[in-house]
Formats: sequence, structure tokens, C-alpha cells
Amino acid sequence: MAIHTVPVQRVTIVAESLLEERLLKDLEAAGARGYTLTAARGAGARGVRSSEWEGGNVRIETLVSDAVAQRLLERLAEAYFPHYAVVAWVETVEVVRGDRYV
Amino acid sequence: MAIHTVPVQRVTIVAESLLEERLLKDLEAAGARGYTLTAARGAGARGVRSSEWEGGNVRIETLVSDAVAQRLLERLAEAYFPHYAVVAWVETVEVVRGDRYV
Amino acid sequence: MAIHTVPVQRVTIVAESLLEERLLKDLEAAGARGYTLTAARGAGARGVRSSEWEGGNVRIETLVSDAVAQRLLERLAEAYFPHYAVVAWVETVEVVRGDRYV
Amino acid sequence: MEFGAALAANLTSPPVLAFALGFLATALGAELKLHEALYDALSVYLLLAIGLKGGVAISVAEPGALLWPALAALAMGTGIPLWCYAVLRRLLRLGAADAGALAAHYGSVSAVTFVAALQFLAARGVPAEGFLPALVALLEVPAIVVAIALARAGGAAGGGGGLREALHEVVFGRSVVLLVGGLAIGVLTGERGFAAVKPLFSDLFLGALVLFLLELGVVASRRRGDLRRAGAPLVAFAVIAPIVHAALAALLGPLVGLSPGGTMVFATLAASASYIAAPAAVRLALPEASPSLYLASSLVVTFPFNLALGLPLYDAFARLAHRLLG
Amino acid sequence: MEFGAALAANLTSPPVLAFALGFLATALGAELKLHEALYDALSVYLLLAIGLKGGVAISVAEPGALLWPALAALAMGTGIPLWCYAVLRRLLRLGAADAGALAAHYGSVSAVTFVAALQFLAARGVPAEGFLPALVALLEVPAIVVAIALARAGGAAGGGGGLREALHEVVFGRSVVLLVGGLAIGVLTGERGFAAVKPLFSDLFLGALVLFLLELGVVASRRRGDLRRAGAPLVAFAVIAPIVHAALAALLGPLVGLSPGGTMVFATLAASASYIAAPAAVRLALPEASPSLYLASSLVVTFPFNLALGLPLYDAFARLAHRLLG
Amino acid sequence: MEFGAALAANLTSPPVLAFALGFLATALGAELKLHEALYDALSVYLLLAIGLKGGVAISVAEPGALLWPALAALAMGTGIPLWCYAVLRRLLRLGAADAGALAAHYGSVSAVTFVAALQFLAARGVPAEGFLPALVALLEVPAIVVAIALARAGGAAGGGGGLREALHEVVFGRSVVLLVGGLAIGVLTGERGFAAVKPLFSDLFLGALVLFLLELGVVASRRRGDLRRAGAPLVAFAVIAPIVHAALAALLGPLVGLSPGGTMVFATLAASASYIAAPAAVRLALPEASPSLYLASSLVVTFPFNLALGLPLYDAFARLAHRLLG
Ligand SMILES: Nc1ncnc2c1ncn2[C@@H]1O[C@H](COP(=O)(O)O)[C@@H](O)[C@H]1O
Ligand SMILES: Nc1ncnc2c1ncn2[C@@H]1O[C@H](COP(=O)(O)O)[C@@H](O)[C@H]1O
Ligand SMILES: Nc1ncnc2c1ncn2[C@@H]1O[C@H](COP(=O)(O)O)[C@@H](O)[C@H]1O
Ligand code: NA
Ligand code: NA
Ligand code: NA
Repeated sequence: MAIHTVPVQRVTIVAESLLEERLLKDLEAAGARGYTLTAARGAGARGVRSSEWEGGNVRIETLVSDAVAQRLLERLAEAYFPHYAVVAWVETVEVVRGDRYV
Repeated sequence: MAIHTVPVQRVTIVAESLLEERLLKDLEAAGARGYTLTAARGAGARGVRSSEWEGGNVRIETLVSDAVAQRLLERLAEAYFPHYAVVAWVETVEVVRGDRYV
Repeated sequence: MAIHTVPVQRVTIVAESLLEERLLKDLEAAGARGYTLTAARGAGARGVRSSEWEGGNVRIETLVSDAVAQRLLERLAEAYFPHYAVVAWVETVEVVRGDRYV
Repeated sequence: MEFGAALAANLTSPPVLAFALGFLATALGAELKLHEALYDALSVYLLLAIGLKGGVAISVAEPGALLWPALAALAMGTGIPLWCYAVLRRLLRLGAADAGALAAHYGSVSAVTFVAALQFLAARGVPAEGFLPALVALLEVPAIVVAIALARAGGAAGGGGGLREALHEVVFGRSVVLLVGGLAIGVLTGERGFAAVKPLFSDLFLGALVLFLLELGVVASRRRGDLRRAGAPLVAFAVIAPIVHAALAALLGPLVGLSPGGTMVFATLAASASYIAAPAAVRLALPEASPSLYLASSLVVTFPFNLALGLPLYDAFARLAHRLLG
Repeated sequence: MEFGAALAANLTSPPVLAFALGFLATALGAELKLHEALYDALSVYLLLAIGLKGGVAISVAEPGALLWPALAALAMGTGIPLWCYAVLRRLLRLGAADAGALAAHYGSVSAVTFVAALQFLAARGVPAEGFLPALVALLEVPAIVVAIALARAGGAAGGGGGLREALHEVVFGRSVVLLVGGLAIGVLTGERGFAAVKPLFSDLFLGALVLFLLELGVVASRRRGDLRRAGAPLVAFAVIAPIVHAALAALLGPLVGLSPGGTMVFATLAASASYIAAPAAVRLALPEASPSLYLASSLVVTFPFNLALGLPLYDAFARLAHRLLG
Repeated sequence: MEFGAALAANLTSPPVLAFALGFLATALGAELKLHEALYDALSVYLLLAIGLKGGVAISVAEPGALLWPALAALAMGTGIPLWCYAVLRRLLRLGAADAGALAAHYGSVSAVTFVAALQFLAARGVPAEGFLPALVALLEVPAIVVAIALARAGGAAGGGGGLREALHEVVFGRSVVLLVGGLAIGVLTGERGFAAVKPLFSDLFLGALVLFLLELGVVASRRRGDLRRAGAPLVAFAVIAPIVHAALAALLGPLVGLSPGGTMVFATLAASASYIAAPAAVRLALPEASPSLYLASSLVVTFPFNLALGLPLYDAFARLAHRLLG
């Protein structure tokens, strides 16, 4: 009797840590029911350095429905991508207790 | 000559850090051959606060076979989901040296 | 009007932290345009202990094209797998602003 | 009169003010939380320092002086959870898990409240027995075990880990090991050995306490929203129980041969509620119990109450008890 | 003559040498970066200690002495960003966002440079007003608000968060809260309360500063590559602006009743550029501005310049101003 | 007689007891590991403090006094790995990589063992040359390079990084840079500059050492299982080699003009095995070598042996050598 899982979207956002509070508000506004955050460092188009002095990056994962994922990405594209060091990607994963995320 | 990869299951578990030791024992019992753990914070159905004072969350990733993944999720559903702040999801990933995980 | 995403490869590498500098050079040499790094701990075939005194593990994620992913795995297989505690896996994820990674 | 002066001096002492700063700044939206590593370092330091100084004091004390106070501590450590559990189930109508969780917290002790009591006395030049840190170690564990067993007997589901895991968690938890380890080092190395580490473990002690209380103020403030969930009866319990426990301990003090200073500290220990060892053990052994309830009571109500008002009050209790029974 | 001796003594003081060690070792490829938790702990400690000592000094100062210096500080805090913004836009042809960002940095202050100035005086036995830390708190915020508003008026796009978020970020940011909180604790607890925490917050202060400057040397060194992107005109600005600001402040000092020591510190504050509060606020409110420009100027040029050469120079300014106007 | 008293006093000194506490508590299942940030902070502090104090001592020493001891140190630093490598390959039949790894560890030095030697003398009022920290820096690097080269010549595969990367790792590693940097700052700032940072870098030193040894006890205890993998012959090597090296260095001491105290420290340095710089370099340059072997030997056997029994023994060696040759 296999355990029941359902597919949801996992959105991962990497951003300079100064944006943490603002991003978490946007997550909530977009309808996310939870998130997991780890401290990170990184490099990208903007170089390795800009984030160091200002406290590194945060890596935020959130399990959400397709619609919420879509809303979230739109919000990121509009409010952050032009000026801030923010990267985001999406995957489909199987979760247990899927009703908690949608 | 492309490098050889094989598909395995990646199970990610996020849990309050007090459970770390117990979870790692369960991982081993379920047949996992290794794990990677990072310190995390988060919020979910139980709110952002309950975990803070008690030391945050841990995020545990383990690459395992389908059968082990199944056993692990069953164990989580039975022993943790009722009372503890634990979230888990599964994905299929491609690993090099796949024989080490199954 | 759905936001545009493109599929790229996400390579995740877990390695003893002493190798960080060397691995980041290899990433760049293989053509990766960026990475995200978090501090981690773990256990595997080599046991939980060997990494502790020497500073734990690093978990490196990089979003890259198929070709770069392939080159990277080859490099890992050749230069690290024989003697070092290094594990790597690959997934396909959907990113926004995909042109930045390929 | 004397109580009023002691209260005023206590309310303007750096530790109390640091707690207030952490609490208020957080309530106003500031981000003052210390890095977890600093919190960690401060707690290791404080526990080891308490232990070391206690051990050195024991090394020069006459053997046997500790016996009666130790028995009194054990009596309090098993008695408090018993009556707390009964009161919480009957009067406050809490479930077995929540009642057991709270009983564990109020029966166990808070090392920081203990330290604040020592400083309170030191600032007034009142002497206290050097072996008191040994009582902290003795009081920390038994109440947690008794309370968890009560809750289990009362029907609370275990967390899979069972009583044994929770017991291991407290007995081999950091606070007990560092306290007991510090005591042992202090006894073995004595005053001569301690002299060389005194600049770190003694001179800096109160400053470190100030930083630690800043952090506790932040944490308590973040949890202040839980007060509503706890409700008025539990808040009342969180104020009344400490006073009752302190009064009882103050009466015991002279009977087991404690000085007025030692009696004041013993009363404060009885009044204090654990917010480090107990929450961890309870979370593992009584997962049904709501952390909001026990943390709001012990950390948001009892701890600041003891720190600000309790210290001078329990000091008055101790002096009164010595006048009556001494 | 006297300037030469002061310069030599300053260049061989432990804080300056620690900065140099961090800078050079990093340039040679060594990995000296402190753990972020240690950096965090040191900054909490330094800010709280500055505040505490300032508060204790205020508690024994005559009331009113602070009024004129405070007004002078506010005048500098709003004046500096105005002229800096104009110069940067006109002469250096920077865009609104970059000009506003730099104006915010040079109008605000560096607490570490302030501390270095106090130590410079202490090493020479020159007294300074105890309330000076209050000026640091007063100077930290206004310039940032003024400069961001200027840039917005000049056409810089907001970061979505708006001026209000940036304002909250500085007013409730760690440095202001710890400084002001420390001042309040110091005032309330007074000399008596402070005595017990003095071993931590006073005796260890310079040692902690040495560790902090080691770290700043490392960070500045890692950013030294940004100098090229900044360009010669901006580097010149980063040296000339501090000297001009210090000269103006040195003239104001005797007029508002500051002692020669106090004047020297006030001049150093005016000369200093923020590299903690301002970068965070500017990043949120003016995301178009390039961090390379403002961090290279304030951290790689102005900070070491002030630390090594500025301190003796501004001391000479202050003494000259007192001879002219005192 | 004198040895017995020194041994007893050493075994009840706070650093030795702290190591024992960490070791025992961990063996009993307690979780005492310090936060990595605290470990990091303590090691930066200890290395910088050693360097600073050494530098200040050099600034008042007569030039030239360092020459012969430095040459003796270089001779030991290149000689030890040579004979260790030969013995380990021939007698213990280890492979090239493992033999080279161990030779690197025993030829290099442990800064904490060095510090313990200084404290051992200080507790007895025995003076020692102030420039000794310079020998630590001199001894740290050469042995590692020699040993890795030997292993490579003996057929050990490189880790891709090559000898150059390993060399960079040690020369620009934290311990060498902080030691040498501290020495330079100490020389430049002299006794006057040091006075202001003395409360942090001198008074707190032994206390910090106690915390560091607590952590080392924990780490050694976690690795105690590796002892079985290492095997009896290697355990014997980890006890005998230090004694032999100390004896040789004790004989050299009087010949190069070291005082009895300086000779004791020099002998201890020769006896000590690296467990920070060498493991990192060896892991990069000799990845085939088993970390279990070299860490078990240096950290689980040699370090505690030196700390508990070695110090009084090498002190006896030094006094004997001075009676024979002085
Ligand atoms: N290709 C990539 N793979 C993984 N993470 C990336 C990549 N590019 C950027 N990042 C992360 O996103 C942050 C901001 O990127 P950027 O805006 O490109 O500077 C970096 O600091 C990295 O942590
Ligand atoms: N939707 C979600 N996405 C990502 N992480 C989550 C989500 N919900 C919960 N979590 C994580 O799981 C932990 C426990 O969740 P909960 O039991 O819902 O309080 C949280 O602290 C988060 O770290
Ligand atoms: N099955 C696994 N799942 C997740 N992470 C693993 C696994 N095996 C190994 N690792 C990680 O890779 C590191 C090195 O593994 P190993 O070389 O097997 O000792 C470990 O410390 C873990 O962090
Ligand atoms: Na109690
Ligand atoms: Na300024
Ligand atoms: Na050696």
C-alpha cells in the first residue's frame, strides 16, 4: 500500500539577503502557505562581490500550486529582476500531505 | 562519450532541528546510504515562530532507491506528521556513480 | 499571459569544503555562469566523521546548459571521484531569464 | 522601604534594562536578534562559569554543608511538578500533555534567573553559599522526568521517542553537562587553578549576562503574541506559581541551614521556570503539548516577572523567613 | 612637528596595523575573513559599548550642554548630502541614483571611525565630551533620508519598497537601535550600574576594535578591484570631501561650545562615510545605484584615509580652530 | 619528586581538565560541540594573541638572539619528516601517501600545545624567551613541504592540485598569516601600543584556551573510534616519536643559547604534531592518505599525551640538558 503523494510546484528563489523581508511578504501575497530558507553565497552576472559585504544571499524554497507559482514568478520578474540580484527556478516534485500546499 | 548517469529518488525532508538525531536514525533504518544536511528556517501551517527558540529547522536531502524512498515516507507519515513540524517531498534526479545509492 | 520559462540543467555538487576553491574554478572552466553555495554537513560511503574536523561540506548548485552539465560531470568524475568525498546529481528545472545560463 | 529601594535599584540594573531594550526594540519592529553562534557562545560561557565558580567554592567549603540543602532541592524538584500538574488539570482544565509540559517547566529551573539572583545579592554585598550552583544542577532534571511521567500516565501520547530519549536529552543536555563539568573542574583545580582563568570566567560575567538578556528580551518579545493564545488563567498561573514556590522555598531555607543570601537564591530557583532544558525535553516526549503555551508562560511572563519584581520580593521573603525561623 | 609625531604614533597603533594586516594579507591571497558570526558579535558589542559609555557620561553631564552640538550635527547631516549631491551630479556627471547614493554615505557617519577618533584622543590624554556618542546617533539617519529624497526627485527609480521602507531600515536598523538603546541604558543605570559591566564593555573595547579592523581590512581589500570602476575623479572626491567636511566641522566646534577634543571628534564624524547603515538603505531605496561605486569610495578610500591620515589631520584642524575662534 | 609535583599540578590545571571534560562528556553521549563560529573566533584570537605578544617581546629583545634558535628550528623542521617518513615506511610498512601525511604532521607543530607549554612555565614562574612564537611560525611550514615532496617522490598520486596548491595552503593559511601578522604588529606597535589591547589579548588568554581545549576534547573523542583503524604500532609511534623529538630538541636548546624555559618550549614544539595546518595541506596534496590515520595519531594520541604527560616530562628533559650542557 504505497503512500499517497501529489505533484506540486517547487519554486526556488536565490536573492541578496537584504530582500528577505520583502520577498517573504510577496510570497504570502502570492498565496504560498509556507517556505524554507537557507543562508547562501553565490556568484552570477553581477559578480561574486556585491553581495558579500551586504550579508550574502538567501535561498528560499516554497511548495505551491501551479497558479501560485505563476503569480510568484510574475511578481519577481516585475519587481526584482530589473535591479536586484535575484534568480528563480521551478520544478515539479511529489509531496506527502499535498493538501497543505494548494 | 557522454558520462553515465542513473535515475534515483531524491527525498528532501524539512523538520524542526530537535528531531535531527531521530530522523537520521530513521534514514539509516529505511536503508539510505548517505545524506546531506543544511541548517534552515521556515514557516508553514504551524507558523514561523514555534521553531525559532528551539533552534530552527534542518533540511535533509538523501539520494535513495524507489523502495527506500517509499519506506522513508511511510515512516515519516506514521511517526512525525501527526505532531511535529515536518515536510517532505520527492523528485527523480540523475546521479553519477548511481551504484552508491541503491 | 503566462511568464516565459526555459528548461536548463541544475547540477548539485556536495563536496568536502576544502575543495571549494578548486571546484569553483572547475565550474568556471566548464562554462557555468553562476552558482549558489550553502554550508552543509553529511554522511556517505566515507562516513560521517572525516569531514567534521576539516570544516564540513559545501553544497553547490549551478544552472547550466546540457553541454556544460556534461563537461562538469566529466571533470568531477576524473578529478575528484577517485579520492575525495564528492557527490553530484542533475535535474532539469524551468528558469525565468533563461538566456543568462546558457 | 527597603523593598522599594531594592526594587528601584534592580529595575535600573544593566541586565534588566538590557532585557527591556530587547523586548521594546523588537516590539517596535527593530531586528536585534543576535547571531545564533553568539547566543550559543554566551550560554556555554555562562553555564561553565557558574559551574567553575561553584566548584571552586565547594573545594574550600566544609564537606556536609551541601547535604540538607540538596535534599530540600530534590524535594522541591519533585513536589512542584506534582502540585502544578494537579492544579493545571483541575483548575485550568488543561489536557494531560499541556499540564505535564507546564509542570516540567515550573519544576525545573532557569540558570539565567539564578545568575541574576547572585548578581542581585552581590550588588548589595550580601554573601551567599558558594555551593549554590550545585543546586541548579540538582533541580534541573528531576522535575522534567516526574512531569513527563505524570502526563504519560494521564494519557498523553509519546512522540515515538519515549521517556528514555527525553531523559537522555536533559541529563546529557548541554546545561547539565556544562554545569556539572564546570563544578568538577572547579573542585579539582581549586582557587589556585581558577586564578589564571578568572579574568574571563569571573570579571566578564555580568557583561556577558547583559548580552544574553538582550537576546532573551528579543525572543520573549517575538513570542508576546502567544500570550493571547495562553489566556488570562495561564498568565495568572505564571505569576502566582513562582510567588508560591518562592515562599515555600524561603521557609525551607533557614530550616536546612542556608544563610539569608542562600535562602533568597534558593527561593528564586524554586520560582524560576526553565526555558531551555525543559522545552527541548518536552517537545520530544510530549509532542502534543503546545509550545505556545509553555513558552509564553515561562519566557514571556514568569522570566521577566522574576527578573524585575521577583528578585527583590524573594529577597524580602528570605529575610522575613530568617527573622521568623532563623 | 606635533602633527608628524601624532601621525607616526597613529600609523603604528594596533587598530591601524590590524587594518593593514587584513588588507595586505588578502591582497596576497590569504583567507583571513572572520566568521560572519564574529563580525556580527563585534559590531553588536562595539555599538552597545559606545552607547553605554555615552549614556553614563550624559547621566553625569549638565543638562543643556548637548543642545548646540546637536543642532550643529543636524545642520551638517542635512547640509553635506545637499552639496555632495550637487557636486557629484554637476562636476562628476553621475546619474541621480549614484549621486544620491554617495551623498547618503558621506552625509551619514562611520561608528568605527568615531571610535578610532576617541582612541586617538585617549592615547594622547586629551579629554572629550562624554555625550559625543549621541551625535553619532543623530548624524546617522538624516543624511540618508535627504539624499534618497534628492535622488528620487532627480529621477532615480525606487526599488519597489519606497522611501518609507528605507527610512524604517535606518531608524530601526541595528546601529541606531543599539546606539540609542545603549545610551538609554547608560543614562538609567549611571556610573554605579556601569561599574559591574565595565570589564566587558570598557576594558576590552580597544582589543575588540582591533579584531573588527582586521575584518574591515579584509573586506576593503576584496573590494579594491572596484577602484578602477570608480575612476580617478571619484577617488579624488573620496579624499577631498572628508577634508572639506572636517574643516567645516572644526570651525563649527568652538562656536557650539565643544572642547578641542570634542571638536576633533566632531570633525572626524563629519569626515567619515557610512559603510553599514547607508549601503543597506540605499540598496533598498536606490537599487539602480552601483554598489561598486559607493562601497569603493567609502570603504576602500575614505575609511582608510581617515583612519591613517585623517585622525592626526583633523586633530590639527581642531586645535587650529580653537586657537582662531576659541 | 619535582616531576611528580609538576605532573600533578598539570593534570589539575583548567586547560587539561577542560580537555578531559570534552572528551568524557562526548564519550558518554553528550553533545558539547561548540558552534563552529566560536571555534573559529577562538583560533583567530589565540593565534593573533600569540603573535602579538611575541612581537612585543622581539621589539625589546637584542637583535641576533633569534638567529641560532631559528636555525635549530629549521633543522628540526626538515629533519623530523625525513626520519619519520623512513621509519613509517620501513618499520610500520605504510604506503607513501600515509607515511608522508604522518611525517608532515609530526614535523609541523601545534600552536595550542605551544601555548600550553608557555602556561606551564608561567604557572611555575619560569621565564622563557619572548621570541619563541617566531619559532612556531618557522616550524609550521617546512616539514609539510618536505613530507609531501617525499611522498610524491615515493609514488603517491597528487590530488590534481599539486604541491604548489598545498604550499599556498600552508604559507597563506590562517595560522601562519595570523602568527606572522601578529608578530609584525607587535614589533611595530611595541609595549606602548600593546598596553591598550592587553586586557583582551593577554588577560583573557588562558580562559580562551580553556574553551578551545574543551572543543578539542570533543573532537578528539569523536575520533577515538579511529584508533582501532590506526592500530597498535601507529599508536606506539604517536607516543614514542614525540618523546624522541623532545629529547633531541632539549639537547639542542642549550647549544643554541636557549634558557631552560626556552629549551622546554622548544622541546615541546618538536614533540607536538600539527592538527590544523597539516591536515588541510595533506588532504589537498595527498588525497590517497587516510585522514583516520593522521588525525587519530596527532589528535587522539599525541596531543593529549603531550598536554597531560609531555609537558612535565619535557620540562625535566630541558632541565637535565641544561645541567649536562649548560
Ligand atoms: N547560473 C546560476 N546557477 C546558480 N545560481 C546562480 C546562477 N546565477 C546566479 N545565481 C545566484 O543568484 C545570485 C544573483 O545572481 P546575479 O543577479 O546573476 O548576480 C548569485 O549570487 C547566485 O547565488
Ligand atoms: N509550502 C511550503 N514550502 C516549503 N517549505 C515549507 C512549506 N510548508 C512548510 N514548510 C517547511 O516545513 C516546516 C514545518 O512546517 P509546518 O509543519 O507546516 O509548520 C516549516 O518551518 C518550513 O520550513
Ligand atoms: N545518498 C546520499 N544522499 C545525499 N547526500 C549524500 C549521499 N551520499 C553522500 N552524500 C553527501 O556527499 C558527501 C560525501 O559522500 P561520501 O564521499 O560518500 O562520503 C557526504 O558527506 C554527504 O554530504
Ligand atoms: Na522552578
Ligand atoms: Na560624514
Ligand atoms: Na613537531
